[in-house]
Amino acid sequence: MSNLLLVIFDLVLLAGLLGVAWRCLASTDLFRAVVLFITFGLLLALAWVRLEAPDIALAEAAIGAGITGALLLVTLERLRSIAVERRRGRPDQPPDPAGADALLHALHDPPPPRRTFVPALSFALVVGGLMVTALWHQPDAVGLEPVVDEHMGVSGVDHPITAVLLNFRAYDTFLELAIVLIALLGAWSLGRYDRLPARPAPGPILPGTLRLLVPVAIVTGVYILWAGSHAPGGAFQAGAILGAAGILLVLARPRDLPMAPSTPLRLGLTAGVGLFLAIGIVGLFIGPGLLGYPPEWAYPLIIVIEIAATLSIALTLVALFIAGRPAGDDH
Amino acid sequence: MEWLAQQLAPGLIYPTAGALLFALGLYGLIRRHHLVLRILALNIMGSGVFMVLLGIAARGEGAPDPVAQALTLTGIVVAVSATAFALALVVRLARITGQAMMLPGPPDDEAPVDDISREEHAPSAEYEREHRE
Amino acid sequence: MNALVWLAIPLIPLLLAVLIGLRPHRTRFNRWVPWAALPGLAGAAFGGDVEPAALDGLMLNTLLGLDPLGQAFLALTSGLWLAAGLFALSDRQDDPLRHRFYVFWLLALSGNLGLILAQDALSFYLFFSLMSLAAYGLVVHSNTGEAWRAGHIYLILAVVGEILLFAGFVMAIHQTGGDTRLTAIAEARPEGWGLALLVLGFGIKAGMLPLHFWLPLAHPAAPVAASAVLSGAMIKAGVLGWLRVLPLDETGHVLLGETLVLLGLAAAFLAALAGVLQSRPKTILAYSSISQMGLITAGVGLALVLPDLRPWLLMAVTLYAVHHGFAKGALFLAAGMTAQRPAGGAGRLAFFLFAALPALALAGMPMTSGALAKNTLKDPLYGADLAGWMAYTEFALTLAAAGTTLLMLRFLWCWHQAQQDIQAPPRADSRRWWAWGGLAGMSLVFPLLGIAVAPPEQVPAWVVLTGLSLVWPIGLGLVLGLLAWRWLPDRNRPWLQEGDLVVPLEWLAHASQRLWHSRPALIGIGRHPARLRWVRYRLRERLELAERVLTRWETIGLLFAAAMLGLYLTLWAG
Amino acid sequence: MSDGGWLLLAILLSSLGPGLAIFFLPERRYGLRTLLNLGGAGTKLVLVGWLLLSVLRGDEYQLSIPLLPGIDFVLAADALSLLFATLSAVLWFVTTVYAIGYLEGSPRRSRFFGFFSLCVSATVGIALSGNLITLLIFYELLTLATWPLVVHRGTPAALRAGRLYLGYTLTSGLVLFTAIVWLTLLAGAEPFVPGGYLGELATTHETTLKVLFVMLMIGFGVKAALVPLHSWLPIAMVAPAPVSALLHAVAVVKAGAFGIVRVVNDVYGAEVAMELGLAAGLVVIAAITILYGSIQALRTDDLKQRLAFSTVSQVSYIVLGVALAGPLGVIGGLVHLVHQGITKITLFFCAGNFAETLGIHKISELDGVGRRMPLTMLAFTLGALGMIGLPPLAGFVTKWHLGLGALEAQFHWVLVVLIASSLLNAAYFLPPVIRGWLGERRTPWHEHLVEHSGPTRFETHWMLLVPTLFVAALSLLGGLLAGMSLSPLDWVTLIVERDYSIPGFAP
Amino acid sequence: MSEAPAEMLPLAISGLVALSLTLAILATVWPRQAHRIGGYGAVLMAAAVVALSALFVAAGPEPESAATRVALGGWEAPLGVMLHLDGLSMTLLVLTGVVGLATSLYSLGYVHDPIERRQFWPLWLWLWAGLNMLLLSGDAFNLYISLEVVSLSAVALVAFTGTAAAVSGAMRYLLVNILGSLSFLMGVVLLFGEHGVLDLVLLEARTEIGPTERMAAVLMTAGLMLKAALFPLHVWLAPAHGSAPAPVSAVLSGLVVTGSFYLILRLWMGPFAPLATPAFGILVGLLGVAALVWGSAQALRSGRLKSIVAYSTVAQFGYLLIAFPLMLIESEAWKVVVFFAIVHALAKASVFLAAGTLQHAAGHDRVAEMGGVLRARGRTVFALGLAGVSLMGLPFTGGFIAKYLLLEAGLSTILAGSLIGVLWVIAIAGGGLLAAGYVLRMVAPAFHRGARDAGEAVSPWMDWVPLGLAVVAAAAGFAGTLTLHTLTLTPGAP
Repeated sequence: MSNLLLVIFDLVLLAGLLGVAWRCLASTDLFRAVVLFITFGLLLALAWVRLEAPDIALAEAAIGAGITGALLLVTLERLRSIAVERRRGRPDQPPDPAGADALLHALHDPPPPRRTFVPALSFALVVGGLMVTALWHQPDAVGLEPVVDEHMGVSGVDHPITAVLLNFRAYDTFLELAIVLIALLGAWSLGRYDRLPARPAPGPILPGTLRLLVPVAIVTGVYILWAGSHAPGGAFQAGAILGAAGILLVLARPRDLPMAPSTPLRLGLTAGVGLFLAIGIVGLFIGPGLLGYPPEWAYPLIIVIEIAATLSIALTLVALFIAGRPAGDDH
Repeated sequence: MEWLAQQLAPGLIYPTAGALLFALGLYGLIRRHHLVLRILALNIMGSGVFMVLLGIAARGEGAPDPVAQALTLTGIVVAVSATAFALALVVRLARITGQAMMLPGPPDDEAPVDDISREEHAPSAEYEREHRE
Repeated sequence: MNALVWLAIPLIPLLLAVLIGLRPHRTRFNRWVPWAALPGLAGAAFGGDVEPAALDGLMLNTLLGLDPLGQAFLALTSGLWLAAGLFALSDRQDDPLRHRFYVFWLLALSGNLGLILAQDALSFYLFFSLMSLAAYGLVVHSNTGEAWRAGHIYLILAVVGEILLFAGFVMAIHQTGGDTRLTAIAEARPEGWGLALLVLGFGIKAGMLPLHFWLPLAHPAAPVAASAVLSGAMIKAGVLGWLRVLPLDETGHVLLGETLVLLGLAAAFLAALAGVLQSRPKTILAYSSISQMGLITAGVGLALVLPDLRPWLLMAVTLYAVHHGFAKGALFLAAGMTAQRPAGGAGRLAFFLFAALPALALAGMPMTSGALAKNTLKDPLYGADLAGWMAYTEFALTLAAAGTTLLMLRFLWCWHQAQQDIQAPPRADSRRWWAWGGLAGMSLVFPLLGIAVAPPEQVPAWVVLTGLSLVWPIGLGLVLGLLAWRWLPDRNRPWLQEGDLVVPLEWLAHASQRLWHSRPALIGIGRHPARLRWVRYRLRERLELAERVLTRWETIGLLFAAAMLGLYLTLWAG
Repeated sequence: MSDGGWLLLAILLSSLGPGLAIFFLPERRYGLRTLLNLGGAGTKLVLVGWLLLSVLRGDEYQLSIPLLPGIDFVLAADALSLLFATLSAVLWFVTTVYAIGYLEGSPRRSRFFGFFSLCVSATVGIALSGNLITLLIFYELLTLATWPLVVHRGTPAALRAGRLYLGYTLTSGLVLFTAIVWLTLLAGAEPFVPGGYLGELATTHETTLKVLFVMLMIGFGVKAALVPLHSWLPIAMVAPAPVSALLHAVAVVKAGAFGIVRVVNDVYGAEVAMELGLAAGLVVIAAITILYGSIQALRTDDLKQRLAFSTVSQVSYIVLGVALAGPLGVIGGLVHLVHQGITKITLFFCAGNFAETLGIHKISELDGVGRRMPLTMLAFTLGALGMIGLPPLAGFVTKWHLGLGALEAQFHWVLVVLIASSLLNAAYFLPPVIRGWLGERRTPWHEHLVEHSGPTRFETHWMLLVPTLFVAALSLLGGLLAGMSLSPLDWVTLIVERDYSIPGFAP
Repeated sequence: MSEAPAEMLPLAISGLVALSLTLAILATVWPRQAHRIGGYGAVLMAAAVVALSALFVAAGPEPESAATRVALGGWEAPLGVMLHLDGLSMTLLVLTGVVGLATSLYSLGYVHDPIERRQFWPLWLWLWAGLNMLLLSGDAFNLYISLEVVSLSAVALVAFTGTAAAVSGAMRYLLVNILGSLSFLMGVVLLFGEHGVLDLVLLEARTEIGPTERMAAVLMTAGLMLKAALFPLHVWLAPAHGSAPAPVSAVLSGLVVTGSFYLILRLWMGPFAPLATPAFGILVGLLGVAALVWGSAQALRSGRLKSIVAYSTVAQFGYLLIAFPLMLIESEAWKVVVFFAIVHALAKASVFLAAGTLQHAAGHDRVAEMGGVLRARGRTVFALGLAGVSLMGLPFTGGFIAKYLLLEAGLSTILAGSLIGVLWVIAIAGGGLLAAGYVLRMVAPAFHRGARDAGEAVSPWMDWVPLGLAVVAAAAGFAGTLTLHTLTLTPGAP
């Protein structure tokens, strides 16, 4: 019986997911699309819980819905300020042709032309259909779970996902950290940071919540980092939470960001990747291989790497939110 | 009913929904013009792929496959970094061309080509002044 | 050593030509020009006993040497070139381009001497073409419109002749299996196309009937000394070629013989008729050369038809050639001497005598070289049994003498007319007189010399320098001359254009050229640059548009999906 | 690097080395550039001479570098390759002297001489190549090296000519490339063997070999200027005189002819070519080209155009000779390879002299040139008479052997073609000679050379005159001393004797 | 001694990966010294690659002894990530080493502004590290991650100049890359769903013909075709490469696009080998011919030097597509395709670098107005010409040998009886002609008559590196046997 209830819950959840996604993509107003996308993220977290993947649900909520949502909102804000700036037009230049409705144009995407509707829909459905048929023909339960259990003893941690992430497939995680770093380098190469257009509303609400939320965020972040070794959690989720706290701080003081000194900032950013590689190279010589830990030293090394990773991820996410290289970096 | 319940096991519904999400994302990607919407479509396609992966992980009775879940976590982080970089690029494009739309057409032959190797950057102070105008 | 001797004869004039060519301003060498023929004369005199020289290195192993036949021709050629050379020296005294004349003169001389000595086909062909091309320089020397036209036609025929000769030699030597000696060619009896080409090649040079029309044009245009040599010596090269190459052995070649006899006789009569209708002295002499060469051709033809009389007839042909050479040379020089007509009686008598003597010799006056030549040619015919029309050849030969006499009368009259308008006689130029006198004298001296030098057993035939068959044609000629003189009203206008056959041919050539130029200009698919550029611009425009459509974002998306479906379909369909 | 390979490499490098060095030489280093040029040419001459003597003594020279598994880059020196190599070496030395004189004071000479040496290395490479692939490599390198020389002047006309030249040669290069790959697939990367190395293939792959032969002929035919593929040659005459002299009269055109000789003699073999009826086809094409070239030459008034068209027809003599496939015909063809080279380069040098000294480009402007420049006119006359095929000169020897070869191979109509072409040759070569000697000049000469580089001791700059006279003398001696040993004819007889292995064969 | 190199190999492979990552991280940490790290690092990296290749070739004639698989962290196949080195990846690693070294040296001269240097070098070293990892990785998901590293850094480098054309090109390139990666990932997920394994070698053992494999193959191939700009999906390449800085365009056209093609080849020789059907081969071949014609037509049309070269990449990749049907019939042909890709990468990189020098000197890269600079800069034009000759496939260059092998493969398919082979041969031969067309467009102005102005001063690196690389591209002609021998050391390949 409970199985039936679960099935109904699944169907409702998936229907809701698909509906939200469809509305999000079909909306002409960008703000509305972003809000719908954030709800889609949260529903997705629910789905991951349903699929018995709490870590992923946590990550999805923190990163998928939180960080991505924040990034999207700040981008819309920036697009609006660019449009306003252009609409005011510099005195010496002719008014921008988009002129009057520049504001509208910036955050409004007219419904697409009819002619691409039929081919796009038909192609998408056929591709989807082919994938569904492929999935339906697949045998069930063929995963690597037994292999992982077998090696858990040696991995140095109790939580299987953290073991896979930081020991068995350490190389993927390392590269993942590298990708985040590269994304930041790419964002920085585009240009100097620009003032965040949003100005904090005067009044006590924001400072008050800030004083409440930031310590709570830091405590939960550290807890999740620690719990990662034996329970759902880990570097990425902790990094995301601390990053969210950082973003809150940045939002509170948009005008004059402190002139972050370039070297310590860079060290912080590359701490995770650098340490990971250093330990990996040591593992190459005295351990079982590149990015491998000698069994007895596995646990402490993983913890050290997790801490460095959390620090780097948090800093990187905040920097990505600012999306401009600090002035200090240029001389 | 039992057969139906067995058929609608999570290991099968979620991958199917994931495939549909992938297709929906592809459709949205093809149709919509605004860059932010396209980035959203790509994210939705990504979520679709992760749903298929996690669906596969949850198949069978025992505990879900940790490797698949680890891969999904990695995928999510990669997706967010790609999205962040894409949004930064969109803002840069908007600042230069005034609109967040893709410029169709091959590099038009008359476009001014400023070659960075010739560029001598203004010292930071001047950049600041120019920026704050 | 003997190689050096044989080589020296053609090389000395060649070296002299090079010397004069390189130093045109210095006239020091001009004086040596006539004497370049002297080694040839010496060779003719003593060459009998020097055996032929084979030079392998030179030009695919050339072979130089002298046989009795060659000796006679060499004597004629060098003697005539010597005399004409002397005459030319003074004739060209004040000509600004004389060094150019001397260069061509010496080249032609070396070619002429060389081809007589050559015993193998290649060197023969070398000297033959050298002589023909150099003669062109002499023909166009006076640089008048008429000279260019004559030169043009001469060159075309000379080149055609050479190339036909080349082809003939190739086919003949192919038949001999690679042996390039002329004797080998003759022994291998060339036949079919090879033989025809050889006969034609030499025929053009010898003025054979259908291809003779370059002669009456070239002679009046060329300077006097040049036409003397051209008509006297160069034409003989054709005959020498025939004698060397044709299958003159025991079996002979009846068909070829008969055609040659027919052509010879036709040439003799028709040329005489055409000559009489002319008014310029040198043209008349040209036509008389054609008619005399016709007789020689007939002689060669008879040698082919009657193989057993071959030695005798060849002797006759050689004698006739030498006689005609000297006589015609003298007559041409006479045509050149009009300006030297002395005022006084004795001088005037000698002047007229030197002109009349060779004319009479040509006509076959007894006791002259003409008589000797004609008798030796006709004597063997009496006994020979010739079938069909050939039987009348002997009569035709004698009748030809009448034609020649008539021609000579016409020449003397026109020559006399040409002297009327010359007033004050300049001072006598000894060199020209010597040259002219020498040649004129030869027509008398030659028969005596011939008897003295000829081998004893043939002496009886020599004695007959007289005979009725010599006299009656001359009488007939005189009678006809008188009749013509009285009846025909004006004697100075030429009745027939010079170079008879050439006139229609030239008209034909010009007409075809006009036709070729006026053909509708091919609708050229030439490049219309403007249109080409416009098409390229449109293409560039359309390509850019296509690329712009392709780059639109939804196209990329659609193409991506389409590619996926295409791949799936082909994989699935298999 | 098997025995003696270093000598072959030295010959190749003797022009490649200086060439590359000259590229990087600044324009004003006149002395060094001339030294490099002449030094390179001199060493090549000496080395080729040494090779000539040792090959005469009979020892073998071979060099092979593996390019691909089973296919290697082979240089070999057999009698035929030496013939072409000697010709190239001698004429390169002469043309270098001529080019130095001709390009006195003109811009971009380093670039010119750089590519010039590259061309000659390619030509010698073609001569010395041991198998079809090496031949193809040098053949394509020749195309690349000659293009910059054709467009040296940089005028739009030169560039159009360059484009056309590349269009023709590259397309044919591709056809040739495909054919050679196909042939290597079938018969393997065999070295050249007199009498052909197809062996039993001729019986099994009848039609394929025919198709391959046609493709090979198209490939080589463009450079050998066979009729439908010849129209780049007259247009490429826009290049400076030394280029049209050495390259378009000798190196490039000969490369094509040499390729055809190699294919017919050393790949297919005469018997197989006859058997498959390919030789007959080639004879027809060669004959058509001979006549067409001569007729076209008759119609143009421009001197270099006329010489170009005459090259088109003269090269086909070589093809005709080889296609006759009899010993005499092949001798005629191969000896013409040398004679045409010498005679044609004389004519082009004279044309270059007239253009450079008096600015004469048209035949109608040639009146009375004999008096102003007697030596050059004498050389021109020797060249012209040689082309017509008059006895003392080299041209005669060729026509003589071709005639005999034609009869020997029962192609009687070929003799008619030879006659017709000789007539046409006379028709378009005699008028300029006659104008030169016998015409007289009404207006005074436009002293082009004297204007921009001062009066000259002889009739023109000595560096222009001496090579012309030297080459004219060669063409005269080539014919006059044809019987001597080590003359081109004698060497060719040696080649044919070895190829056709007819003991004691005497032409 | 023969087995010592085999032992050294795992250590050497891990060492190479570690070295490339260390360099990237060091450059990110000390941006001010980034260019020095980059310069010396490039030399170090090239030396390491050459040493590795020496070890690899010495390791043995038989493929099995040479090809090595390194378990990262000591965890064997199904669990951990395996690095896989065999003939195919070794040769491409050497190629990446050579082109990477040349581009680094060139960038020392090209990017001389202190601020830009700090941004450029870290991204470039990450890109290089990503390429090395892509070539070495033997795990499907790891391939996805490496592809992401390469794509992100490549996009950042394309957007480097900051002009409108560059940023919009980079945007389009980023979207294309993400779409391609997601499609690739979906394929990997499907395969994981079917077989539960991620390692390529294990996958190859398990795959059989079924809907999943077919859909996975389609998804992965389409994704990689998008990244490798193969014909219908090529449109992003010209704007991106045309407006990127010269060293970046050289690497993109040379290595990144070739890397994606390497992946397609690896998949279709490994896991998806049984799936290939003749119809599939013919479709891909036709796409190749269309690429050849379309790319060449666009190259002949476009007016800017860099976009000509970019379109020439699209055209030359047509050859690689044509090689697919050849591989189906003539199984040996895969070595020919790889050799062609190597030679093309060398030549294309050299042409782009030369184009960069000319653009720097002239201030613009409109071909019509570059006559003066082309005439003045003989050395660079010679490099452009020499590399162009290699693109055309004319002698004394690698291109010639590559075209020889391609033609040989094409002709042997005809001999084996496939009639469509004639179309492939004509396309291969004709391609050279079209290449001649657009190379001539670039080189011909140098021979026009007219003034010569050398334009801006150019650093010695920018003057000599293109020529050096062009000479290496030409010398590849003589390295034919060595390369093919190394390629044969690929176990499992026909």
